[in-house]
Amino acid sequence: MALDDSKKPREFKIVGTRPDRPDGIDKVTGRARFGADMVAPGMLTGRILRSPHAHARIKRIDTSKAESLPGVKAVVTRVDFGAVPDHVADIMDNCMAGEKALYDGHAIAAVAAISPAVARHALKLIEVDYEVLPHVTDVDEAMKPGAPVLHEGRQEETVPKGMSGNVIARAEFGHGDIEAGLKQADRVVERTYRTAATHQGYIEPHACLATMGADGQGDLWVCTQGHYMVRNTCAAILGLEQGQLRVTASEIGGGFGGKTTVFLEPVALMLAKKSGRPVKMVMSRSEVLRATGPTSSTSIDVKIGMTKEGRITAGFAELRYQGGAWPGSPVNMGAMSGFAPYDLENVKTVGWDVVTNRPKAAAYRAPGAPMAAFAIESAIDELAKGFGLDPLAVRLMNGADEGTKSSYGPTYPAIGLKATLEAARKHPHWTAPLGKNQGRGVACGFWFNFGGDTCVSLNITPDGTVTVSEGNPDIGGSRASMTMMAAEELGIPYDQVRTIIADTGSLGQNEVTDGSRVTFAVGLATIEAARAAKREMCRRAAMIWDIDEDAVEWEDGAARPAGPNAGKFPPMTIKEIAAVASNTGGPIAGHHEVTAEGAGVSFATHMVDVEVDPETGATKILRYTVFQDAGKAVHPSYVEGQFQGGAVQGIGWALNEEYIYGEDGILQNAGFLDYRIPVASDLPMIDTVILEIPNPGHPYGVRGVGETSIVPPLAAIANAVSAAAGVRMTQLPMSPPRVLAAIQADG
Amino acid sequence: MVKVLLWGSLADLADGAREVEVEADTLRALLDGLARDHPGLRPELARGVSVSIDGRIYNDSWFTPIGPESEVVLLKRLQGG
Amino acid sequence: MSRIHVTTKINGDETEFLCEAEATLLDVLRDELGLTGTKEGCGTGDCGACSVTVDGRLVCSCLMLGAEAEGREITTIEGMATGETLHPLQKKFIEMAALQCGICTPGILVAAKSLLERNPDPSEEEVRYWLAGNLCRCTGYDKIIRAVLDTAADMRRAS
Amino acid sequence: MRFEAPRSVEEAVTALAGQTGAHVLAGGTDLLVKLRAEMIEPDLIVDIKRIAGMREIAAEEGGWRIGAAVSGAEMGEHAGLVADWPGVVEAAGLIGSTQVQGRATLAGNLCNASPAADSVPAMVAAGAVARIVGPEGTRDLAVIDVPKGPGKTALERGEFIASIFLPARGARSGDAYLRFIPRTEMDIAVVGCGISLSLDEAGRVTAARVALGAVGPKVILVEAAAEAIKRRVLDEAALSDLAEACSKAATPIDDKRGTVAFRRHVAGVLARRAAVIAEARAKGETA
Repeated sequence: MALDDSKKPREFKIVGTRPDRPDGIDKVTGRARFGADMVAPGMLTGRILRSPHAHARIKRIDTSKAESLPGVKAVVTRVDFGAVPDHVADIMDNCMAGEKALYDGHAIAAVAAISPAVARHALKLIEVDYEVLPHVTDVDEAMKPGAPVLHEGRQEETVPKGMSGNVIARAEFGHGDIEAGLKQADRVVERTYRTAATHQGYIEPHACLATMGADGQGDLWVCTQGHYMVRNTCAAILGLEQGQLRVTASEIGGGFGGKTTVFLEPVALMLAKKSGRPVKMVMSRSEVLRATGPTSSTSIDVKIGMTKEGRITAGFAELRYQGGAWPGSPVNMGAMSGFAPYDLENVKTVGWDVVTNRPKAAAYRAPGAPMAAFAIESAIDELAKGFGLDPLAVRLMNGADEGTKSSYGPTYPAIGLKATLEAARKHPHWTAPLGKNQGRGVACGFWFNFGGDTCVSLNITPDGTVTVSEGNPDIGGSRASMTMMAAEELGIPYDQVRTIIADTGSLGQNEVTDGSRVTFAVGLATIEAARAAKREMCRRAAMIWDIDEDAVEWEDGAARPAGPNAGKFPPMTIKEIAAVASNTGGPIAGHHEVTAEGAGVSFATHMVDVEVDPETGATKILRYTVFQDAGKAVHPSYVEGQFQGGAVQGIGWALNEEYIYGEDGILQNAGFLDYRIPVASDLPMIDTVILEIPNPGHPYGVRGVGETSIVPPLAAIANAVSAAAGVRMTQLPMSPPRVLAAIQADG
Repeated sequence: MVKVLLWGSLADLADGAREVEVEADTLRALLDGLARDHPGLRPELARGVSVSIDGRIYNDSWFTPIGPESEVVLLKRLQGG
Repeated sequence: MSRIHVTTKINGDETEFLCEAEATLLDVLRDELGLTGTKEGCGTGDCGACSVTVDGRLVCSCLMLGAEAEGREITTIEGMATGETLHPLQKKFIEMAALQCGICTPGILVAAKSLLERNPDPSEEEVRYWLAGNLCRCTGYDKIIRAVLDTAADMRRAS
Repeated sequence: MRFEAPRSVEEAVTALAGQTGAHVLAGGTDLLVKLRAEMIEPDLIVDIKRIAGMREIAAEEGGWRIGAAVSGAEMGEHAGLVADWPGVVEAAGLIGSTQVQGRATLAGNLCNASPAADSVPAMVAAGAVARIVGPEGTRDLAVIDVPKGPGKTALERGEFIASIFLPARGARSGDAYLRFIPRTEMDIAVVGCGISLSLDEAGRVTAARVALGAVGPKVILVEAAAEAIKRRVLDEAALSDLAEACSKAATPIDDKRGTVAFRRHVAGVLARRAAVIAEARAKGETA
């Protein structure tokens, strides 16, 4: 059968519409089961004892009193885990401290008991002798020679000799000659920018329910962005065979990158193993903020030269990111992405990965990119305004296009940056009048987008309806998108397909729900699985008609003779083929397993109006518009939702969110009261404009959309606030005391 | 031979060359060839890299074909949220 | 440590339970009664995921003891639909994509219903301030606010 | 831990006096947070909401007596109270979310003794009086004298606040409360300012009380600020003097919510803005 999609623009019947999501009723009625909603017979409560120190040597842990407390069924410390393979050693260390506690909130021991009250009591009976060590939480301080060093022997060969042991790695990117470029500039802006660490702020705390038998078989129910990752990591840490550990993903109450690793899970499994009982663990909000993975705080130097016409002659940035207590901050992605929207002859970035006494940074939506964009887009804005140039025109003049050699190396295929800029320039928002104390800002943003290991299994039921099994937790409506793509490909109605998230026992390896990969990669696999099923159905029809397989084609949910020469047969619908499947060779299914490559990069331009109260420094967001390339918007409502959600997380990052550490290295705002994510009354509606420049790497042209939307807001808002306040803001968050101080210092 | 563009600081580990040539027709052959011809790159290769081939980014697929005219760029391993 | 016997009405049903003195209403709903539609996002009254009504008044169930429920009437998300008929807000939230992950959705629906019972014609600003105690990290609130305003308009037309 | 829900003041007092580690539960919006954080580990919790009168707002001598368990939401729905003391009602209405409003009380906000309590500066500006019951009987104490410092009150063992009294509102009088927070909702005040004032027929201030919150260990009644505007119409000069007096009276600290300089400055800004609202209300204009 000839199924090869021709390259002609495709007309869609279902893709691009806005059907109700399949998990909608479960989620509006409270039936949907999230991480903490599961129970098991005989279940115990697990709790973790956490370090009250930012940096301390653990000299002794005495758990005997806790163990003898009635109702306590297991106590676990690092000793129980023994040695673990190298590739999970840091993860292990983060889940349960070894020789040292490396940050406030670091797990030290855990108990499982018959009730929360007994578990709480047991934690108080665990005695820990700490030798408190000097600590460091600031990235620039941590880089200084003489700063307290967290780890010995972790520095990579990329770091020049003589630097603090906290400096783990250095990497340099770019091309051209910066000094020569700067000489051509009419003006050079050189500034240092700083951003605070922020947390993904998902509303659902981490939770899991573990069972582990003496036979080496385990089951885990968990809220995660990737249950296959949880399986593989836990199996490695506990010395299990991956096939013996079945992990089921619960509904997930937000992740944004923060649920792409493990925290509780290995501990819960170990408690379950030792106690012989199911163990449920649920983090409190304070534990989430203290001891999961926020993003890096950063310190970034930028030097950009521009001609008076607006041409950028050279762009340089040196980025310092602290990634918490272990190596692996997202600095390289910041360094590679910051100048990515521009076509530059001379560009160079240097990234430094630094460790500090803070929780290990986890991914957060376009990890590393928003901070770099904040610094670079702020400097470009300052140059453009200094010359009295239109900031959109300057970006268009320097904007990357198909054929541009990107700042991180590759030459771009078809990309949508300029389309977002043109759309922004034509939008009524751009020319709307502004009032007193108001300012408008724009900024661009880029994200790579990923693919990765993906499996989809698609089954045709005897009544001719369809089930799709995929292995990626649905974090924002992806079951709807998969259902749509399967229905589109099969030519059947949306409500004839149901998509589920299968457990780790049901499919092969699936990469985590991250990197904006799911609609792209799982969508691709779903389409291919549907195509496999179509081929099989065409084959069955060919058997029934007794004609050649190649003479059958699939159209509108039915097999048909491919042309007048194939024979005259009425079409056989999917239902008719399914009804006789047992007579024609058995059940019909399609599946596809792939390492999806070819995710298309994505660009956005954001535009925001703010008003700054000159007497208090308070900023109000008045109007916000997102312009982003989606490749092809499968379910436009959920594409808009990604744009809006990313923009608002960026607003929080820009204005109020920050990890505040005291002199003692203790986190001072481990709660939603003082870790201030935006509330409904802080915001206007977030307008969206979806551009569709198809990704050649996907059959329907889909690009990931989830992450790019958080890249431009920090800079767009900083540019708007700077315009409104009349003073350039270079440090985030732009909290009222900071803005007021800047206004007053400016006189 | 395929031309491979290295990121800035990687070049220092390949005797200063920003662009190196490797005999390869697949991603696997490319990575093997780089490790063989440029021992200085081995630690970074061991930590994991992504490779852009004609503007598309690949992480793992060994047998991705590479043509003699392909644009090949070595990237720091990418990670998403 | 003797447990307290409480008689109450939950979603219209006479309900009895035993609870520890320090158990919150949220603990009781989720752990004793299996009503896990009410969520815990913070345990400190800052996120609104645990919103329920008590004698018609919107509260955070994490900020109320289970023992205080004696003789009260409590409504949770599980009491919002009638049989298979969804409340107009529930229908509209699905239709307008006013949820992404869905963890905040029960609390927001309970809170929004409470608003529309008091004020059938709220302004956008009134909706935003009424829901300020219901954190949502996915949506940026846009589609939530629109869904509430749209439902209010539908319900006014229908009445 | 035990839980009791007495039906009378006497029972409540007996229970509270007879047990160390006893805590009063009214709205519970602070108590339950502390319980969960294990900041307190009470032996007994006494829920006062089932005591007669605790959930009532009653007219008394031209003013209003507000039961200790009346929630912010109930205050906001009471037309008479809102007409007389809009500033106090708004201040109570700023405590937490709609959900918290369904439970949080004036008496609880006062007894929590947080320097940043929103309703306290408004009550102090209003000249509110707390009625305290206890083993020794009943006593009245000006609201400003209830908090002694962060987390500390003038209540003796076995005592609790049964009601708050807001005096009669005179003619041509108005009050207002404003606070500064980084977001629009859900935050603790960085600075708060309550003002109550009366005007003569010419619009000159005849009486004023100005109180600041979150700029000292407890609420500050700023006599100098009141003096600065007395006998004056609230023109630019008077408002500047008011603002300056407030900034000068503030004795804030640097912490995670704000700096000394910011709090001092904003104390003046809020005083000026609150005065304008209170003045409009005194003149019968809507604000």
